[in-house]
Amino acid sequence: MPSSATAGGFLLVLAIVLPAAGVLFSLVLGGRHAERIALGLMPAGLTVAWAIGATVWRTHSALKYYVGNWDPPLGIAFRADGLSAAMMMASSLLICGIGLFARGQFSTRPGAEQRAPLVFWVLLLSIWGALNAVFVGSDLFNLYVALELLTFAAVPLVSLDGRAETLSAALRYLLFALFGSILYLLGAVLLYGAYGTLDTVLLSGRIRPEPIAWAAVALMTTGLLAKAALYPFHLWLPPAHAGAPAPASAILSGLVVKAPFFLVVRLWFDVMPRLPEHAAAQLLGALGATAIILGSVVALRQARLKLLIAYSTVAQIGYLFLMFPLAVNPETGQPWTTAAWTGGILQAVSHAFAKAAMFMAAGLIAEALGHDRIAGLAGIGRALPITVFAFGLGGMSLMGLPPSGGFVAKAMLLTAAVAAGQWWWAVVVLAGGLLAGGYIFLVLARALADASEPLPLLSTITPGRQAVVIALALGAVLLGFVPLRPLELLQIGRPDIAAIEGLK
Amino acid sequence: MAFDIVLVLLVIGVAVWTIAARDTFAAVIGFVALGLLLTLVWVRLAAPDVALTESALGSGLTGGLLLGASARLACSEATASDEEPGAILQLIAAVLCALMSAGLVALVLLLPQPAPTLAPQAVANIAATGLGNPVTAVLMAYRAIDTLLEVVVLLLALVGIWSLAPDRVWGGLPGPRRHADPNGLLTFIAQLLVPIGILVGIYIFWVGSVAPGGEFQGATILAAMWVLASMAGLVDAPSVSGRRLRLMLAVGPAVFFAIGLTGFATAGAFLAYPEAHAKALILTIEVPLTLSIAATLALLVAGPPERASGR
Amino acid sequence: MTETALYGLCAAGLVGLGLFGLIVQPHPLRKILAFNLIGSGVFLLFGVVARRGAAAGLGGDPVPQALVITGLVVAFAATALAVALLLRLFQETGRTTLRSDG
Amino acid sequence: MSLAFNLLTVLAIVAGALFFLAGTVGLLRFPDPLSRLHALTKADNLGLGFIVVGLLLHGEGLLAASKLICVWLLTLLAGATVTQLIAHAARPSGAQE
Repeated sequence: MPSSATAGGFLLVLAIVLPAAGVLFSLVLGGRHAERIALGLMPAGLTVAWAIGATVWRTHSALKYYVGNWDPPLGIAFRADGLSAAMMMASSLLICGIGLFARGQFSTRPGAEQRAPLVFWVLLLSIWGALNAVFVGSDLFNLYVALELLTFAAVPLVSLDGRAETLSAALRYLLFALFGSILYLLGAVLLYGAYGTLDTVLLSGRIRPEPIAWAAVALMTTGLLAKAALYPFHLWLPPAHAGAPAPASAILSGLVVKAPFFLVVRLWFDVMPRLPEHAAAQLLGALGATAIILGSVVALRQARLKLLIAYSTVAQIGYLFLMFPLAVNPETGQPWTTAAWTGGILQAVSHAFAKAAMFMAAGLIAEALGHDRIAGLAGIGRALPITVFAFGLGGMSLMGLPPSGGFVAKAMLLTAAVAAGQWWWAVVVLAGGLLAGGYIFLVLARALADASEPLPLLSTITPGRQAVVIALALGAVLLGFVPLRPLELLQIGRPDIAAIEGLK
Repeated sequence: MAFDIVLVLLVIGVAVWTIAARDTFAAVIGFVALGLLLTLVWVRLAAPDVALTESALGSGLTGGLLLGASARLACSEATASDEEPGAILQLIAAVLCALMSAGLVALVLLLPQPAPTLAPQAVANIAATGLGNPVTAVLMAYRAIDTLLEVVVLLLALVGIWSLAPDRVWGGLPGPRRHADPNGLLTFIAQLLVPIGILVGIYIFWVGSVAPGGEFQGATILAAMWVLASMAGLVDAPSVSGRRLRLMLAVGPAVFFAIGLTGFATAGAFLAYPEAHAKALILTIEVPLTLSIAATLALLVAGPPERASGR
Repeated sequence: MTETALYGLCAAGLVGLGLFGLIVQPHPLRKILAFNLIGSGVFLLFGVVARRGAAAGLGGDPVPQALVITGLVVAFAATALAVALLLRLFQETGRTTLRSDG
Repeated sequence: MSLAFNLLTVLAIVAGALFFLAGTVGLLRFPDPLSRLHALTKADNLGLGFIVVGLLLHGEGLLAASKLICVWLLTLLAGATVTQLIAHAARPSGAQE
C-alpha cells in the first residue's frame, strides 16, 4: 500500500464530502432544514478551501491524495496545485456570498415544505461539491462524472421558476451540455485506448505527439467548449442565464461556466505541455476574440438588463481563451511563467466576482421595479443607490478600468500579447474593453437619469442583501491590487516547475 | 467471424432505421431493438456485466421512458416536422458525420498493437478486495469514488426532475393514477412477473460480487418491476416529500459515505477497506445502495409529481 | 480485420449516425434518441478498448467495462431529465420546438 | 450416442429456424394486424421451443437446462400478454365491449 498522500491530502476529500453530505441531509430532513444545513456548511467549506490554499502555499507543492490507497493508474488520485487552490478559495468565497444573498429570495417559510427553497439549497450545495470535484480531480473519467454532477445541478436551476421560456432554455442547455460531455468521453476513451491510463499526471508522461493524441485532445476540447459556451457554442447561454433567478444566474455565470474552462487549461497545460503546436492555440484565441466582439456587440443591442449581462458573459468568456495563444509558446518551453497565464486565471476569478455582483444587482433591480427593461430604469439610481453602485463597480472590472481585477488581468494579457509579438490580441482586448464600457454606460446612464414621476417600488430591498452585492463587487475591485507580475501561488505544482530558475 | 459481421450489419441497419424513421414511436421501437442487439455485441466483446446493464438499463428502462414520452408527444409531431432543415444542410451534415466516422475508424485502427491494459493490475490486487468479479472490484474498490459520485448524480437528476413540478402539487405523487382492473391482463402479468423479477433482481445483485452482475443491474430489474406494478395500478407512487421515501433514497449513498469515512481510521484512506473484512464492508455498502438506486431509477421513470397527495 | 476492429467500425458508425441525427432531427425527443445513439457508440468504443486489453485470464480489461456501466447509468439519468423537461415544456406550451426568441 | 444427440440438435434448431421464418413471413404477408400478431406469436414461440429443445440436448448440466426452460417459459408469458395488449389496442375501436 503506497503512502496515500501528502500531509493535507484528506482536505481534498473533505472538500467533496462536506457538500455531498449536506445534500443528503437536506433531502432527508426536508425543505425546512435545507437552508439551515446549507448556511451551516458554508463556513466549514470556506475553512476547508482556505486550509487547502494555505497548505499549498506553505508546502509550496501540490497536494496529492490516492482515494482508497489505490495509486493510479488503477486507482483515482486527487491533486490540488496552486491553480486549483486559487479557484477553490475564490469559489468558496463566492458561494458564501451567493448563499447569504439568496436567503432573501429562497428563505424557508413556516409550514409545509416548499419546492423552490429545497431545490435551490440542495442544488447550491451540489454545485459546490461538483466544482470542488472538478478542481481537485486528476482522473479524466472522474472529471467526467464531476462535470455531469455540475450539469445536473445547474440545469434545474435555470428553470427553477417554471416559466415556459426558462424550460426551453434549460432543455437547450442540457442538450448542449450532454453533447459536450459525450465528445469529452470520446476523447477520453481514445486516450485510454492509446496510453492505458486516465490519470492526467501519468498521461503527461506517456503522451506522444501522434494523431490519436491530437484527435483525442481536439474532441475533448470541443466538448468542453460546448459546455463553456465559447463562441460557436454560446447559443444556449443567454436565455439560460437570463431566465434563471438572480442567485442562480450569479452562480451559473460566475462559476459553473468556469469549470469546463479550468479543464481545458488542465488538458492543454498539464496533460500535454509539449504537444499543442501554435495553430491550435491560435484557433482557440480566434474563437475567443470572436466571442468578445460578437458578445459585446449583441449585448449593446439588448433591451433587457439580464440578457445584456448574459451576453456580456459570452464576451468575457472569450477573454479567458485569449490566454491559450499567448501562454502556449513553444520557444520559452514554460508557458506558465508568462503574464498571460496569470492574466487568464485572474480574469476567470475577477469575472466570477464581478458577474455575480452584477447579476445579483440586476435581480434586486428587477425585484424592486417588477421588470428589468433597460428603458424603464430611470430613477433607480436614486431608489437603490448601493445596488446601482455595485453594478457600476462590477462593470468597471468588466471594462478593465484600474483599480479592478479585470484591469490587472487585461493588462497582463496586453503585456503578454505585446511581448509575444502577437499584437492582434492586444487590439481585441482593447476593443472588448471599449465595447464593455459601451454597454455598461448604456445601463448606468439610464439608471442615473432622474425619473419624471417618483418610482413605484414594488418591494423594499433589505440593506443586508445590498451589502452582500456591494461586498462581492468590492471583491472584484480588491483583486485589482494583485501585483502586476506572474502570481507565485498560481505557479505552484506545475508539472516541471523545478526546471525554471527563479520566477521572473 | 461471420456472426460478428451479420451482427454489426444488423446494428447499423437498425441504427439507420432509428434515425430515418418518420414517426417517433417507430424510431423508439428501433432504439429498443438496437439496445437488445447491442446486448449481443457486449456478449461477443466478453463483457457480460455490461451486457446485463445495456439490456436492463440501456434498452429496457430508457426504452420504456422514451416510449412513454413519444406516446404523450405524438400530437406535436406535425409542428416539429416543418422545421426539417433543407436538403443542402442535411447533405453537409451527412458528409460531416461520415468524415467524423471515418476519422474514428482510422483512429481505432491506429490504436497501439500491444494494447495497454490494466487487467493484470486489477487481477493482482483483487485479493485485497475479497471480491471475485473484477468489474465489481473496479466499481466498488479501485474506483469507488466514481460509483459514489455517480449515485449522487442519480439523486441530483431526481431532484432536478422533481423541481419541474408546479408549486401547487409539491409533496404530491409522481405520475398519473392508474386504477387496477382486477381481471385485466396487465394486473395478471404484474402479479405473476413481479415476484419472479424481484427474485431475479436480488439474485443478480447478490451474485455480482463473484460473477457477472452487481448492484446496478439488480437495482434496474427491481426498478423495472416497480414500474410494471405501478403501470398495472397495483402500487401507487409514494408522496414526494414523504420522510420514508427520502430515507430510502439517501440511505445508499449515506452508508457509502459513512463506510468510506471510517476507512480513514481503519485503513488509512477515504474509501479504503481493511483487508480482513473488505468483502463484508463492500456487501454492507451494496445492500442499501441497491435499494437506493432501485428507488431512484423507478422515480426517474415515474417523473415529476403531478397529483396532489390528497386524491 | 480482427473481430474487435470490426466492432470499432460499428462504434464509429453509431457515433456518426447519432451525430447526424442530433444535427438534422428538429424534434427534441429525436435529439435525445440520437444522443443515446452517440452514447452507445462511445460506450461500444470503451468495449472495444476493453476487449483489446484482454489479459491475465480475463476476457477484457475490467476498468473500461466498469466505466461503461457508470456511463450507462449517467446517460440514463440524463435521458430521464431531458425527457421530463421536454414533457413539462409540452405541458406548458403545447409545442416542443426549441425555437425560442431569446 | 453423441452423434444421435448432435443430429437431433441440428434437426431441432433447423425446425426452430423454419418456424421463425414462417412467423416472419406471416408478419409481412398477412393483411390486418390481428392475424399478423397471431402468426407472429404462434410461430415464434414454437420456434423458440424447438431451439431450446435443441440446446437442451447440448446443455452442460441441470442448472443450465433449467435456466433455458425458464427463458422459454418467460418468453411465452411475455409474448402472450404483449400480444393480448397490442390486440386490445389495435382492435377496431367500435367493438369496445
